[in-house]
Amino acid sequence: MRAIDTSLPPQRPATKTAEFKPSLLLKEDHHLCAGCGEPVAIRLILEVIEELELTQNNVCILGHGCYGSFIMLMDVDSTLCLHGRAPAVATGMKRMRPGVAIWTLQGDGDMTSEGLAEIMQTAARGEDVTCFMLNNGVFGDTGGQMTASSVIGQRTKNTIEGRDAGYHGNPIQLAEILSQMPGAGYVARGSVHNAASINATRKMIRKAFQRPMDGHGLALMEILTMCPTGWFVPPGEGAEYMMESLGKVYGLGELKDAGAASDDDSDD
Amino acid sequence: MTEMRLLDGSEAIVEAALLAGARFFAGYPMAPATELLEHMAAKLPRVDGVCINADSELQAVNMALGAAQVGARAATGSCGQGLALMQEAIAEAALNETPLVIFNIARNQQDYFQATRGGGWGDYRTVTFAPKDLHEAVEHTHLAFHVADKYRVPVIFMADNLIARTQMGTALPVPELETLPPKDWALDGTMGGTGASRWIWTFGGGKANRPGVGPDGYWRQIADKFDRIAKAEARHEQGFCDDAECVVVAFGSGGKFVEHVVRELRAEGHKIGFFRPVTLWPFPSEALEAATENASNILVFELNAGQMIDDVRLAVEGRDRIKPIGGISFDDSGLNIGPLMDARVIRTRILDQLAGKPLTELPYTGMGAYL
Amino acid sequence: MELDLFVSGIGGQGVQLIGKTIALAALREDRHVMFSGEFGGHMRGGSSVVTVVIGPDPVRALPNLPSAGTAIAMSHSFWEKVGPRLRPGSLILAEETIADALPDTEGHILVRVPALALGTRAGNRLSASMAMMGAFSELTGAIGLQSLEEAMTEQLPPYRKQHAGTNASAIALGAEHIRAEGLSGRHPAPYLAESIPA
Amino acid sequence: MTARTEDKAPARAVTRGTVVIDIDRCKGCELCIPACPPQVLTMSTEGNSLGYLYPILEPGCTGCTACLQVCPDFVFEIYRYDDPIDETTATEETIR
Repeated sequence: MRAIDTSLPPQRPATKTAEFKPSLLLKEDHHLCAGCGEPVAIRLILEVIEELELTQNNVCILGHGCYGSFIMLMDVDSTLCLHGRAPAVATGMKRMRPGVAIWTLQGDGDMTSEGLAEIMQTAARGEDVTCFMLNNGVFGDTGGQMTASSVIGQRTKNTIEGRDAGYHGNPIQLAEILSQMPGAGYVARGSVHNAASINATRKMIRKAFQRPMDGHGLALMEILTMCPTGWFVPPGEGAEYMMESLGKVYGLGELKDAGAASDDDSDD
Repeated sequence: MTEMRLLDGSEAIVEAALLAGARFFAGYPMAPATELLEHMAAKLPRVDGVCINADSELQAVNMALGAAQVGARAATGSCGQGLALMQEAIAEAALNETPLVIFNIARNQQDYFQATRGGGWGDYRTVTFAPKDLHEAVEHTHLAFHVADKYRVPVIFMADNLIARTQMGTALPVPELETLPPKDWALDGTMGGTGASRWIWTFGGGKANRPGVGPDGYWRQIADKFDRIAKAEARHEQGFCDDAECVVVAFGSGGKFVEHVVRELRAEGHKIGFFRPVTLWPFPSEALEAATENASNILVFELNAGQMIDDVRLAVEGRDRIKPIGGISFDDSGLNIGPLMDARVIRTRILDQLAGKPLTELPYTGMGAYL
Repeated sequence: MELDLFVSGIGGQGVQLIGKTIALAALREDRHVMFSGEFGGHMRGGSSVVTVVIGPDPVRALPNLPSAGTAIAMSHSFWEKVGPRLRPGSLILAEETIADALPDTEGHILVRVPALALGTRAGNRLSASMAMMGAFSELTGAIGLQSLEEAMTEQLPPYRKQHAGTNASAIALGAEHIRAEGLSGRHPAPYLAESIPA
Repeated sequence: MTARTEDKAPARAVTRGTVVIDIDRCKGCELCIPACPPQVLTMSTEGNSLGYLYPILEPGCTGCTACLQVCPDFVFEIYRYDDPIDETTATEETIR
């Protein structure tokens, strides 16, 4: 088979249809592991911000996790707050800047372990903010320990024989819980394990920004992301492993859309 | 004369905060700070501000942090126990340069260490104002927001239940303060995609196209800033110290009581003076050193087991001159200042010390003594 | 000089109301004031003590007064919290029938006021507190009757506005009682004495 | 070529697009390999400057961006040719 030289742009007449990185990313390089799903999710979020023309009208609040290093890479006004507190910080920001899209970027450890009260009560208040949870079922930043969202049987560094319901307790299905709350206007769960799912997730991210801006309350956008390092699997097997473990517990799709009736955002 | 209103300390502080431009407050009820929250809840909406009844002190302080980071004058508040829960965020505000005012309507005077030493991580300090009464509380409220913005630091305002609940006629004067530069650092959301987006982050990493100085350099800058504040912002009040053989040091309400007693004793011919740190951090060390130069007795009155006395010891030479005349003193509820905050008791204790006698023990005032 | 006043009695007698109303009335006359309630017995039936300080200049008194020179006793219950703190020669206004057994009043000026009876005459036994304030005002001149009535009205919550008339009558009856006894202005507030040339 | 590519369907007859790959930033996670609908990406047998294997493009790219979508390291840039290349008649000179 003939290998094509891909080191330089093509010589023949051609149109560039996609850049290496979204324009709101200052730099391609990052230190996240091979096969990590988080940069993919962040790419989607940044692309949607541009599509929705929120580039100069948004503030990001990052929690603590591997994704936190993206504060240096994302060309948006941003702060990195204390572990778990992002929805509280977002509340203060949104109340003082109601016209600005305020969004949090958190992991499952940040949101469901350390900061469960913050996300629940911010949803209860119906704050018009967007909260992203990058869910990989482990504390990736510290090397792969159990979080509140680790699934039963999942092997982590501190559930080495697998998470046991009787001993370690059961995972928290936060999106399902929030979807029952009147203050949460949009709740959805996407994934970045393949291109189709990525496209579906992109559409959900659009709504996750639009609904709070339209006053429908808090949007929780959970995104399943691969963490092959934290799962102790080869990078190339991360996607498959994820859908066999987390994917079986955390079903994909929209769980709630209070703004569906007023939706002029036809599938584009 | 501007018309005076009869306000308790809590309401006066809230009115002063609104006049100072505060537009955000988040709090969680805890006596004796609860009334502050109630007044904020009632009054902030009238000036297009927001008061959020947060579900925990952790959330309250982080909400205020967020509001401050987008440029609003923001505050939170509680009593000392509530502030204990807020310590992580107060340290965060110090290290990521967020101006924030934290009102502490303390249950007593046991928050001195917490305020001046802090309970959070890192090389930081918190400017702490300790007003002696309602009038000074009004002034300090303005100063707290001003100093917070001027240096981009958290500022603790530490009053107590006596100040919060005593009502006084006040015209709510607004002190004249220097004009501060606009908050061009605030995260207003407008700089995305410009290549000059803003960041607030305790690690000083900056953005990829404009790298920050990194943690080491950044935390040195922060420490330098606190050095500058220490030199510039120490405040104190003193009286009769020039020829005083005995100087009594006290803060907050205690300072007011001591001043009262010292004036009485002066009138009776005792060579006695008083010294009150108005800011607990920066502690007015140099001023105290000068004020006590000729004193053979330095008496420290504080309602705790001995906290500020450490700063007195650091400030002056000759430790054997320094003696505590305060102590732990609560009322039966455990929420309020106890019987030691009484001019007659303070007077007795000072005279006992001057006569070389041991401290007079307070009578038993255990549960039920007052009911 | 400042006027410092203790009001003491049983929770529910209007002790807090007396203190607050006198403070507000003084404020209406551009005096500087301080008012504080003593905590621990705020429920009905418990002890109730307030302190009021009025002066021509910003108040320097401490929030819990070590001593005072004036007192209003609405009851002899709980008097032990106040009596020992009065300076020699203090003025004490005592309700005639329920503060009739105050101990250790020697060395003080004791003025008995039939506040309960006057309140009843005005139309409401509960407005005894109002009658007492009227008497205090007439006896000391510390505050004017009109300011007192305005301060009383200012304080009434909407659901108690119907009591304004009765309260005003009680204030007037209290003052009238002092006049009838020939005691008007007999014990002037300290700051008034200062303004009178010696 | 790796064993994996041996099993693949033969290259498509038409190449509609191409990619630029920043191979020295690739961490070799292989997510792009199964993501590619025409299955024209395979992993190299030799490492890049960091020692990671990286994707190699064969004829038949449609310019669909799936590789770019799944790539966590932003190493792909996508082009679509104005005129598709007929691989049955393509010569070395006409390829890029």
